[in-house]
Amino acid sequence: EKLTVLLDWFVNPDHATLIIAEEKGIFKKHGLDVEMIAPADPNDPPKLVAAGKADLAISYQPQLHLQVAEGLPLKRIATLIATPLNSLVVLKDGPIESLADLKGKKIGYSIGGFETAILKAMLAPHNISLDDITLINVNFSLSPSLLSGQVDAVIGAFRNFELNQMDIEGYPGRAFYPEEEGVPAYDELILVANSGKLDDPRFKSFVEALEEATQYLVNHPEDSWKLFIKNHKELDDELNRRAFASTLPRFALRPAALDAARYHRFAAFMQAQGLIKTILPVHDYAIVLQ
Amino acid sequence: MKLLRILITVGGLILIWESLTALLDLPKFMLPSPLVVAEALYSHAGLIAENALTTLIEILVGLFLGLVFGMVSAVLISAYRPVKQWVFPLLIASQAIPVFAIAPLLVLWLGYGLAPKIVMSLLIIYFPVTVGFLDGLNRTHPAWLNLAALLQQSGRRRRLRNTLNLYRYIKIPFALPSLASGIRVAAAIAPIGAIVGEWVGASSGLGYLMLHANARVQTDLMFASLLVLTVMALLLYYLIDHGLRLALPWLADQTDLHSQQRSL
Amino acid sequence: MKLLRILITVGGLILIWESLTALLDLPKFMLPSPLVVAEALYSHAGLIAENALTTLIEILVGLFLGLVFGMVSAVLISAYRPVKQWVFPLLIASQAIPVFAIAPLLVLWLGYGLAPKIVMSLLIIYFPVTVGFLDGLNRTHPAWLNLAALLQQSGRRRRLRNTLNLYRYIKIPFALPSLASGIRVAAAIAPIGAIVGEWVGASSGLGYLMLHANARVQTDLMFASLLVLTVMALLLYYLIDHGLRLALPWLADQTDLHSQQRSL
Amino acid sequence: MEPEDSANSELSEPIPDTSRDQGAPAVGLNLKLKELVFDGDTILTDLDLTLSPGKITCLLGPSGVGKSSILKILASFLPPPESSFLVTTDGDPLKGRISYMDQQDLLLPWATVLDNLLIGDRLRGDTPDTARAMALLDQVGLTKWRDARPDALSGGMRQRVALARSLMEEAPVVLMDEPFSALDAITKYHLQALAARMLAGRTVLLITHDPMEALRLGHVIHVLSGHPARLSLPLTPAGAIPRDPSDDALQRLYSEIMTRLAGEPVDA
Amino acid sequence: MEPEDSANSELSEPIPDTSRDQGAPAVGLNLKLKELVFDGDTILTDLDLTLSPGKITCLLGPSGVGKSSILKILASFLPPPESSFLVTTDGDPLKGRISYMDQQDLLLPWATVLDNLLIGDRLRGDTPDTARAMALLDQVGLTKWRDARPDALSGGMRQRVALARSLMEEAPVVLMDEPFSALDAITKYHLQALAARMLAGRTVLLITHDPMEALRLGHVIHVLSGHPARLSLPLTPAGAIPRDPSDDALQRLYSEIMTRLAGEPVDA
Ligand SMILES: Nc1ncnc2c1ncn2[C@@H]1O[C@H](COP(=O)(O)OP(=O)(O)OP(=O)(O)O)[C@@H](O)[C@H]1O
Ligand SMILES: Nc1ncnc2c1ncn2[C@@H]1O[C@H](COP(=O)(O)OP(=O)(O)OP(=O)(O)O)[C@@H](O)[C@H]1O
Ligand SMILES: [Mg+2]
Ligand SMILES: [Mg+2]
Repeated sequence: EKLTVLLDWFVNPDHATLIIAEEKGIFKKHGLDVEMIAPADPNDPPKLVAAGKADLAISYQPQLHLQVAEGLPLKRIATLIATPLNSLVVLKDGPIESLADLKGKKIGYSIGGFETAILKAMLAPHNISLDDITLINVNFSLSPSLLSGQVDAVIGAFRNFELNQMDIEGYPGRAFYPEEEGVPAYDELILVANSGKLDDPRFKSFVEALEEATQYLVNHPEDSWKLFIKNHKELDDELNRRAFASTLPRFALRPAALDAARYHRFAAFMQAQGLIKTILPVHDYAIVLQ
Repeated sequence: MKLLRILITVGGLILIWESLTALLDLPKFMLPSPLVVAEALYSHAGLIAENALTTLIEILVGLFLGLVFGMVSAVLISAYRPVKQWVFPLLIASQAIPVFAIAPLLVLWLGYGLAPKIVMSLLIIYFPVTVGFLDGLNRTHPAWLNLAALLQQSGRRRRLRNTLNLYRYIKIPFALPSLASGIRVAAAIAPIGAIVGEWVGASSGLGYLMLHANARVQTDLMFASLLVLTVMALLLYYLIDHGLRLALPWLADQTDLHSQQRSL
Repeated sequence: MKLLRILITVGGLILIWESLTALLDLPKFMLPSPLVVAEALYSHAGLIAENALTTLIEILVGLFLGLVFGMVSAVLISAYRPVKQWVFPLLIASQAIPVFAIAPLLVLWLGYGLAPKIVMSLLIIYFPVTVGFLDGLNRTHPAWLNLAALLQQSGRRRRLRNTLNLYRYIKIPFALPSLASGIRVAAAIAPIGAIVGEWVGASSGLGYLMLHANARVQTDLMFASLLVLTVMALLLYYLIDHGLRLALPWLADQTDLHSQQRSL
Repeated sequence: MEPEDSANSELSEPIPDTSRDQGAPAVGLNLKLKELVFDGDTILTDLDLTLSPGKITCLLGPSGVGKSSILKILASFLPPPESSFLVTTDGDPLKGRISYMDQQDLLLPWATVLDNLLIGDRLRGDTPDTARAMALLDQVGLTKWRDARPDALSGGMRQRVALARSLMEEAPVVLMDEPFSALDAITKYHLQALAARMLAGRTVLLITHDPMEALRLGHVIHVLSGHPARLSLPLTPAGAIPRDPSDDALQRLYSEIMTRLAGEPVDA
Repeated sequence: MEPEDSANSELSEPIPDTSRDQGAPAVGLNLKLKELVFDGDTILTDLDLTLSPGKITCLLGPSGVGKSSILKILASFLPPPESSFLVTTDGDPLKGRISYMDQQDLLLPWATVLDNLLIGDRLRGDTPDTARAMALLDQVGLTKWRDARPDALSGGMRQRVALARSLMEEAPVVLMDEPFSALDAITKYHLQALAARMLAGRTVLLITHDPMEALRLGHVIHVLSGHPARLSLPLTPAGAIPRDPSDDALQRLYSEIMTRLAGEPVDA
């Protein structure tokens, strides 16, 4: 039986471990037949899992807090990328040198539901409130909107991806990292499953396969790159090569492991920002598969 | 009477919707019950109203421009053979390129204000209006055209003036019913342009609000916005439909007579 | 001849496009030059073809279903007053709710795969077909309806059979030109449905490809996909237009005669 | 002989008559209208029109006097005005027993001439009686045009098709609105004879502007004139129809009709 | 007096004549058609039709013989067949000097009766001559209907509007296709007189099916008959028009016309 895994977005170096597990036959070794589907909207996959239309989905930790607060039956079962990737990016040669310069500026974002919270936290120390800036949903045209000068900064840009992209286009960017600007650290990419189906034995095998793939990736970055582009020729370009390298240090080496305190801390942050009403016990939405 | 009927329809729908959510025990994120939506509508009234205004303006301006451009294009295309031969394929192509496939680019070119949404409504509305009107203009029966040409020949030879008069007094009146048909379609699809525009880049509007609600799994707010959008679109449609009926009395007459006769 | 004209148009456009990018020195992410696009088209040919196939199937199935449902609805709405009174507002509402505002929900209900995209094309295509045809059906001149009613009265009284025959032999033939107009609009906007569907939830198709290319700032790939989509849509439109002309010879005749006469 | 001319030839073989109600007694009718008002303008008052069973009643009158309106009320194309009565001699409703030919030809523009004749059968779901249609086409001289669309016909040819279509129907009551108005004298003469033969035994109301036509075909002739219009006493020329119009007795009636048309109505 | 009847009254005040080319010499014309073919079927051969300047030429012929087609060729509504010649007596082209009345009325359905009359002026961008239009409406007895839409008119009333519209134009050449066919005898009589008066000095081709009409109005009468059709030698009744149809000399010509119509064409 096929295990359907919804990616968070199109295939990119963030998914390297999954691709390698597939190409290297690690999934097969664990008795898994995995089908990976890239969605068009990153907000869909968890909902589809909650609705029972897919087995696993890649999502973001902040989203998970929002979703369980809204009653979606989801649980995190593994971590893909254990640090935030999200960052606030401006043009390196532009007028913004510090976050304090953002007052009265336009900030583009791709709606994920929690950008305002992160921005609020990042800007508060500089005495800037959300009313002092203009937020513009630019959907997924993050770097183009910045490059074309339609916005002064973007939030939601991935430091491993958008930064490289801008550099290649000849407009290098400057990133401000949320975890350095007052936002608690969190897991950028996690795997969620429907909380009613946690006894599916394939999930555990899947997480094990993931760990194996991560080890291979860390040990053999060159070969991993070749495996990565083997069946995704369209990814074989400068951008992905550089993004691949930038992403390498960020993969969770122990995908199954859960730092409950970290989750709790972030939930508290979300509550303080008014995004969720109550702080649920961590084990209601994140577990380590036994 | 008509209002009553609409109210009953709406009531029935809500009932079906309610019982659907109740019977299937659907979770809120799949389909919130009408009550929950009503609640969201009430508690977020200000927010929704504010965003609805943005969208309304986008729709109205887009509709207006779409109608004007559509009608002018149809007349030009029908009046000048070269225009038709060279421009018409472009027109189709402009449709074939789904506006919102280039929407992200439009936003890059035009910024994140009203402009790209209006351009998108315009692009979407433009086509049905043009095709409808053009069809009507081309269908004018030749006998009338012949007669008109004859009548004009005895005047001084002023090509442009004659063409204008031909359109004003013969072709356009003949094509009005087809134009009306096109305008009806346009009115119904006008909201699409605005919403797509908001989707690819905006800082307010119902589409923007829906995206937010969707991302935060606030399905109730999303449905509330959707409801407001639908009501807005329905009102727009019926207003325009009504206006068209008033503007084309000789067609209305026909239908009235007809229904009178059938009722025998 | 016609082909030549189209080629010239296309050639001209490409030239303008090229000089635009060259003159304004636009960066690739704002507008790639045609050459770059051609290159992308060539190097990603396989990928594009694969995704184009998905989209084509979605469009064709959506168009087919949209036409069938649209035509059936129009006939039902025009034939049964109650249907019109109760259902028509719903129909407008279904349009007013921009399909892709509910697209995320459609994906939730129907999952990934062809189904939601086809539903979306269908929703988009359905309306112009229905409105066009309905308009035509309602515009049948009462004199003919009266005559038909009289002719039928002398037969045995079989209501359904009579209604069917009335539609088959009188109302539908009269409404065909309007239906054709609706079908033309539908053919032109059919790709929108498929693309929107792909945009909201898909794992293949040209819309999906474009979205991803856009996000990756592979503007060249995006334009290449767009080009393929446009060509596909144009072909579809012209095929359908041609088919309609063949199917309605008495209208074609009129136009021919007309142009003959005008050429005097 | 050219097809165009066959209408001009005396008929040898009659139209096969496949009438369902052959031999059924003809139905007469009486229409009483207190007044007919359009847009606040009274067109007719106190009309009392009787169609005798099996007879041809001709109705003449100035343009716009209300003749076609009466026909349309009989055919229920117009709602009967208030306090109007329509009774048939056999008491059954008129509905379903009428054949009608409009003042406009009402040909279906997309259908061929033959299909236009067969539309009645088709609409009723009966087997199209192609044989009868072809025979009628022959009678009206349009055999050659069976596959032409109405667009390609001259005005008179269209009228002949419409005439043939109304003759396709075998209804006991036939309403005809100026059926020969677009025809030349010779064709008209022959088609009048055809109509007289085919309408024998049926109850017919025939509107015409040609007094000679009324005298040739009418068992009863009414003139409607004045404003509001009133119906004249019936004129009943003697002799079997079709009559010879050069008859002297008819000449006298002709003047009589003209006098009445000119506006001195003789009250009914 | 009721408005309906005003067409029936002898005219006292003439239509104000604002003709631009008043006094300009009338233009005659000659049309030669080798043959006229529709869909491979030869309708006419060797037609040689002359319209004498300032005269009314009447054309009769069986239904479908090609009368309207000739008219349409003159009006350039139909492309002139190959090897056809059209010459005018003054050598200038005919274009722009024609007024035309179709066999169908071709009224604009959305326009009022008055607007239908003014359409020529409007199309040319001239000031609409409302006074003339109202005077003409009075002549055809439709003053009361000036604001009615064609829908609300009877067949004969529509034809009168179309007639009035063609009389609105002051073109030196007038082409009329059965202009009185839907009118009763009395109205027709009066409108023929109106037409005779208003068309005096203009070159007219009038198609009709009524030999009496041709005898009343025609300076020259042609009959077109046969298949393919050929034009008869012209008949030229004596006396000023409109003639009195009860004249005995006309009765003889009447039989002559009927004979030719019946299909024994006298070659031109
Ligand atoms: N568009 C057309 N296509 C084919 N045939 C045509 C067309 N128009 C006219 N005809 C044919 O040409 C012939 C002459 O037509 P026309 O209208 O000139 O007749 P007419 O003499 O005016 O007859 P009527 O007295 O009935 O009006 C007819 O046989 C008709 O079928
Ligand atoms: N739909 C309508 N609305 C308003 N008035 C109408 C309508 N139909 C007919 N009339 C009026 O009714 C009167 C009678 O019309 P009708 O068609 O019965 O005349 P008719 O006697 O048949 O004339 P004709 O000999 O010209 O055909 C006319 O004055 C006409 O204007
Ligand atoms: Mg009448
Ligand atoms: Mg004719």
